[in-house]
Amino acid sequence: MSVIPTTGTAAFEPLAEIAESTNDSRPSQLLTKEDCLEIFNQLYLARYFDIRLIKEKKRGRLRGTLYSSHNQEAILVGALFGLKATDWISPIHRDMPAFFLKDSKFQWDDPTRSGMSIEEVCAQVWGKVDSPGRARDNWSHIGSKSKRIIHSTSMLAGTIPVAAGVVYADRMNGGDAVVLTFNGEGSTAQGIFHEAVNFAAVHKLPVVTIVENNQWAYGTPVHMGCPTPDVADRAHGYGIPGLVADGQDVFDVYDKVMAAVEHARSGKGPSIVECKTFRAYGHGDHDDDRAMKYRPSEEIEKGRTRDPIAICRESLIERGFLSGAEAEQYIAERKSASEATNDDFPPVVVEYLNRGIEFALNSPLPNAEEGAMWVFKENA
Amino acid sequence: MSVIPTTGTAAFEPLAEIAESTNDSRPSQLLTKEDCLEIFNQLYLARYFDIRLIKEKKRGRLRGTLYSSHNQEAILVGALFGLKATDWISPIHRDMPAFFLKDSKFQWDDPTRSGMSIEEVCAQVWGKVDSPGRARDNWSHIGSKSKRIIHSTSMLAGTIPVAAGVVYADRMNGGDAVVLTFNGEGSTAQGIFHEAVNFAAVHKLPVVTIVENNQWAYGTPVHMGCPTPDVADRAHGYGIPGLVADGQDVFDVYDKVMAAVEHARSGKGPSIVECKTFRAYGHGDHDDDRAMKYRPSEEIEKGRTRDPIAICRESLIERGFLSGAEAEQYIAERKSASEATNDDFPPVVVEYLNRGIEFALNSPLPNAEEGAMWVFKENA
Amino acid sequence: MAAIAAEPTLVKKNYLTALREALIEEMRRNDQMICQGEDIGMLGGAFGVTEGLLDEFGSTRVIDAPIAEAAIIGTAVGMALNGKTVMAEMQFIDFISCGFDQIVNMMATYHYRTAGEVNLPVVVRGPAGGYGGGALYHSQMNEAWFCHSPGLRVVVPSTPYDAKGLLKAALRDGNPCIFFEIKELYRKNEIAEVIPDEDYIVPLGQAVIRKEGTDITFVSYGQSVYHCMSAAAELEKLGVSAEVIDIRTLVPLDEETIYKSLSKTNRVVVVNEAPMTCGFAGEIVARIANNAFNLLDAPPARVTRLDTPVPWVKPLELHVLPSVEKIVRVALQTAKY
Amino acid sequence: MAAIAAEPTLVKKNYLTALREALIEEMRRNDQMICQGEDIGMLGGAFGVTEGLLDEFGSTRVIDAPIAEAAIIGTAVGMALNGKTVMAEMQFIDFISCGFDQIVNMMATYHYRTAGEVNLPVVVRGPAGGYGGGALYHSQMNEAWFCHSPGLRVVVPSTPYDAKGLLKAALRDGNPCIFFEIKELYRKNEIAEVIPDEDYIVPLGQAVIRKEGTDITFVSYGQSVYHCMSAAAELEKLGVSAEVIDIRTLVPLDEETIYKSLSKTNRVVVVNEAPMTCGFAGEIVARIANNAFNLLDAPPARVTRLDTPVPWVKPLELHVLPSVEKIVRVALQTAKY
Ligand SMILES: Cc1ncc(C[n+]2csc(CCOP(=O)(O)OP(=O)(O)O)c2C)c(N)n1
Ligand SMILES: Cc1ncc(C[n+]2csc(CCOP(=O)(O)OP(=O)(O)O)c2C)c(N)n1
Ligand SMILES: [Mg+2]
Ligand SMILES: [Mg+2]
Repeated sequence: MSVIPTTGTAAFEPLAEIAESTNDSRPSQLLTKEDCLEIFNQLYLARYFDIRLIKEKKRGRLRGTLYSSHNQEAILVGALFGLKATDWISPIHRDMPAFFLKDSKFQWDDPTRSGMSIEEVCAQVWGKVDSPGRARDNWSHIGSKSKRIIHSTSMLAGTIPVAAGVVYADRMNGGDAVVLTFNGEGSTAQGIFHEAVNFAAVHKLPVVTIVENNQWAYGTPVHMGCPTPDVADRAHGYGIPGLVADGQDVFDVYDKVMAAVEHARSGKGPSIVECKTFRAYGHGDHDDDRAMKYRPSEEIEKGRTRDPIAICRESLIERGFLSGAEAEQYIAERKSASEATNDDFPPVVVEYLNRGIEFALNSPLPNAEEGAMWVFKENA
Repeated sequence: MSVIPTTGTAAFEPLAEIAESTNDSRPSQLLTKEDCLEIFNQLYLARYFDIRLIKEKKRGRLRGTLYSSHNQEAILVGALFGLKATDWISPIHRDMPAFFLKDSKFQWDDPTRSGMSIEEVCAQVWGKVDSPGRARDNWSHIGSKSKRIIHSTSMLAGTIPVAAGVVYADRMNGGDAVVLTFNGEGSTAQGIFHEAVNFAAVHKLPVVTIVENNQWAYGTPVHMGCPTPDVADRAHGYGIPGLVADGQDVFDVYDKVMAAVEHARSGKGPSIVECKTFRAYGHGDHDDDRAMKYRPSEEIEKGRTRDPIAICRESLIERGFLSGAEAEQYIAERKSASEATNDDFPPVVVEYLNRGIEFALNSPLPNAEEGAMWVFKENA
Repeated sequence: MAAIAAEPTLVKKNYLTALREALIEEMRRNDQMICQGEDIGMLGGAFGVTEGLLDEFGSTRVIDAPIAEAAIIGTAVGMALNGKTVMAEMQFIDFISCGFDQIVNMMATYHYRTAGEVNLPVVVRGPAGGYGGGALYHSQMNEAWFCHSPGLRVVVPSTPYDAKGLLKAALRDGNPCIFFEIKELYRKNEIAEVIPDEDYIVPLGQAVIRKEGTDITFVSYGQSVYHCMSAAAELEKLGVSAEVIDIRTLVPLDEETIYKSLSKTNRVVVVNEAPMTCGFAGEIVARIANNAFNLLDAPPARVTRLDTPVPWVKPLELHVLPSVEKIVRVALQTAKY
Repeated sequence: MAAIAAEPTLVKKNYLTALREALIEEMRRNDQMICQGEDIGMLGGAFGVTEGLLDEFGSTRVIDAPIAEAAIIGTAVGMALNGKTVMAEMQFIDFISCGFDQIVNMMATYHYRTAGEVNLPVVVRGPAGGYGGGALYHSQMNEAWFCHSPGLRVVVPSTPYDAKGLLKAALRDGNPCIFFEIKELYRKNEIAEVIPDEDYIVPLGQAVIRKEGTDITFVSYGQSVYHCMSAAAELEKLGVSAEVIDIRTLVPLDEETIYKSLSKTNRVVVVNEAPMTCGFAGEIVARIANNAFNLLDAPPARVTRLDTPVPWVKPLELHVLPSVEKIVRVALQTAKY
């Protein structure tokens, strides 16, 4: 595993203090076996959620576009695992599992846990009234003020200023909340990215911008949208740390994000954590066939070779947290949605999601009249 | 004089090749005596234009806000002096002299020269029909397609993408034009700055962004808008050179801008040249009294001590281009608009501007009906 | 010495002072309120509306923002999402175009998208309007863009009393609001007036009749109200009695007051400064035509800016903007129809 | 073998193909033309409108742009300022809000500001409209913002023939244009039609009558034209003869065709998908009320989206958007008035 932190242009100054931690004091090395197995299960859960949705979509049971998070699960799991319940996040289109992963640690079955329930998330995906936003906006635009998940619009990078405002307010209240805002690498070309990160840097706000660099923005490769070797280099323009994590390695993501979160929480300001990864399918499920045109299949196959579940499994074996037999029990990695079956996943994962889907299927559609409601807050 | 180039974070890589030039091969060292005296006169002209406008405004002969370029003349003169007539510029509110300085070298009196005439510029300032835009938009929003001066809107940094598009088209035609786009340091916080510089960097377009860092954006000091030590550090986010020039030293500006222009013209892409300077008065003439509130007068006095005319004079004496007697002939520096008289300026400068003003005074106002014209190009 | 009962101060206050007082009083009343904008702190704002705020409330609650309108609005949304009330100043309302997406897509829709979980008390305010020689980018009245974006309150006060009362109402309303201040009125002595010392609000959605009349109704807001008043005075001399309605808030709109007036006059001229096409004057005409057709004895007319930008030099500017003369001319046509 | 005279191909083409052909033909005809937008090159565009362009014209003229709408528009302005004709694609027209300032303040006004020295042949086009379950940010019809910004052509074709002819006309017009493509029509087989092989344009500013009628006039554009046609068919059964006008271009607007129809029917319902307040339906109603008052025997009605965003799930979406049923209902009221 690489030393913390690595960046493309290694000489950048503000990184130095974060880089102080040595290999052994890496945050991930301090995780217990229980933590590590939980992380392993969360990877399974994220993967299972995605392939299950792909299946449901193919069966025609879902509307809207599915932006698969397949192969990018380590970013979500690794980034969210160390957060406090008082922290905020702003996931976007490719981050559906983030909604139920935040604050779900060891509490999958505890209805009083602070996170968003799988039932709520599934109700949203199925477009049902029991979704937190009563299914008024689509899939990935779900969110929850009480659960501290910011609702995105479709306009890429548009949640970053909102995230900055949220923690500005929190700091004013004496809080120590950090916000993680998730974005694709392509979205960092937006003007609002600049305005918001600049604002956060001027005010030293605890905003950690996670860049999921999956090499493609729809049909446009990263170098056509970003002129620097690493997307994290954008940080240099704001004098803030720009870290690069191996987005396939959940523990490397965890380490880099925790370093950035610590930096943020201690009042040192924002940072950017680029997680290098690779988009497993087309941009959305509508793009799976066309994607072959701009992305040759060899490239896709190569991109998928480093499966985050496999890499995590190796780490756990190395650390003695998984025996040979345990390790071989469920093998979901490298299987596409059409190949994988429920048997490839731990039952707790399958059951968890089944519960969510069942709830969603039983939840009604909202009434037509709701379309005209809540344009304004009514004042009595 | 400082070595080319200096930047705040000296270690940034792409600067290296520009930094190769030694002290003696600096572009400014290759300027002839004639060139240098022209530059000296241009500084006088820019200064005279400004103080004359202040006087006219005080007398109530002008409408609109005057954003003084006093103390920032070396940036305009130094940046424009080495351009070709085929190059483009986009000046903004504080850059009025740029309009007549572009392409004016040795040709102040030649009506066939390629630049914009002083008559046209004065007609614009006085809001008369002989201005290129027939005085439909205010003072600084003048421009000319044929003279290759981009018309700004008020929306700060908004001309940078336009500038990028102009040279994209030029390159497509096989041209080698470079564009200089002028901006205050405060304006670099705008989202459009990011989108445009990013676009230019991705396409390696010959866009040189001049940042006139006069320490203040209206009533806001630079550190409240920009989180890095130098504004030029923003370049690091795009992997492009970020140079810092002494904005009070016309030859240092010339050197840095010429290095950036050469870089651009040879196909290596965009860069940012920050020129450190100091705003001599309030933000606009309406702000002269209020400015004392946020900017103590000692700070202003200190800021003004390094007058670009005086610094240029010293250089010329040093290089033997001015004898003691010549050097003492006109002393405009360190005099405010109310102190300076025509005698402080070379007669050629005074006459030149007088001609422009006389023309403007004799030019009529546009007819009221013109207000409704040219909303659309009419197609026969 | 005998105690003297406190007399209300009878000092007349201008439009700008009224706005400033509203902000100060709301900041005192609500310690969860934040003000942010370019140069609003140390400078006190380009026009001085926020003068004194930084000193009294400190730099956490009074933020001198970078020149980044989209971030100013987007961060205001985040602050409001996390419990704050935010006033976000645009140095000129023209620059709101730079933060447009955050307003219409992020802010305006937040309550709707969350089925009411989130509501955003954010007032985006700034100086607006023409007649000052401000040219294309310091003269706009672009309220129609926001009236066309569901979820936003849109307010345009024309008097000091209303300016203060409406700004307070907007800050307490709990919905995002675009608040247009008429910069030509900021320091206009003629309209200075005594305003109450006690806390008061002017509720959103209530028009006011500025002048009663029987022959024709003028409907307008902002600067145009004064043009209508002058036109009404001219018309009076010509024997035409005009009623002048100041709608004050565009969203929500008090249609009742308009229809009530129309049921008396049966003729209407709507006046505003924005370009004609898809402007709010057209919206009022359309609503009248839709909902009060049988009250009309003449075509419902409008006097607006021509469909042009606002040019710089005076003769051009006056040519494209509504004038008292134009209003009188159209009113006479309408009255004689 | 005897030579056979070339027969015109009689293959029906859909709306998307028509647009693609227009772009390819204009790119061939004008080597100074550039296309740019997100994913328009290697991918061929999110919907495939630009399929094949990169291969034929190369990456200098077909630019895969970064995700930066303001830069896409601003650089297009610069290219046009320097002699090019530019097509700038918004991946969805909803995202135009992110480049709003560059459109309304930089591009729309350039000709005006320079007293005609500069004109900008830039067509900003993108998929628009609701009824597809696209939710708030993939369903917008925000044409009114641009109709309210003087200096922009605004075009909304509803058929393959018009799509091709209007896009060509817009690219040759020399003025900046916002071109709304109806994504629900892109691949709709029912509206595919044979279009000429020869070069043709549909001039801007000419409405067309889609169906003649005598009792009531429908005025609309885009998807609403089809809703009006269906409503007209329903009404026919009920003995009401409706004329359906498709205005095709909003700016400039062909008012004559509307008034001519009205002089026959004396009743009008205007239909579009945008929010009601300050939408273009209201503008048409206002112009009719202003200019053709004496032709009206009933209130000029409008059927529009409610003043809400476009919600996601079907029952909600249909509730807020115009439907054939609503149009029939309002038409009957108007007819019976
Ligand atoms: C402002 C804006 N422009 C364009 C789009 C259309 N769009 C949706 S996703 C996408 C690609 C995003 O790429 P990236 O940021 O790398 O995220 P990824 O999908 O790869 O996770 C685009 C162009 C959008 N949603 N918002
Ligand atoms: C988009 C936008 N926001 C705000 C303004 C108002 N404004 C005009 S000049 C100015 C300060 C500019 O500061 P800087 O860029 O440093 O240039 P300087 O005036 O110091 O030369 C501001 C805020 C504007 N013109 N455009
Ligand atoms: Mg990506
Ligand atoms: Mg400055």
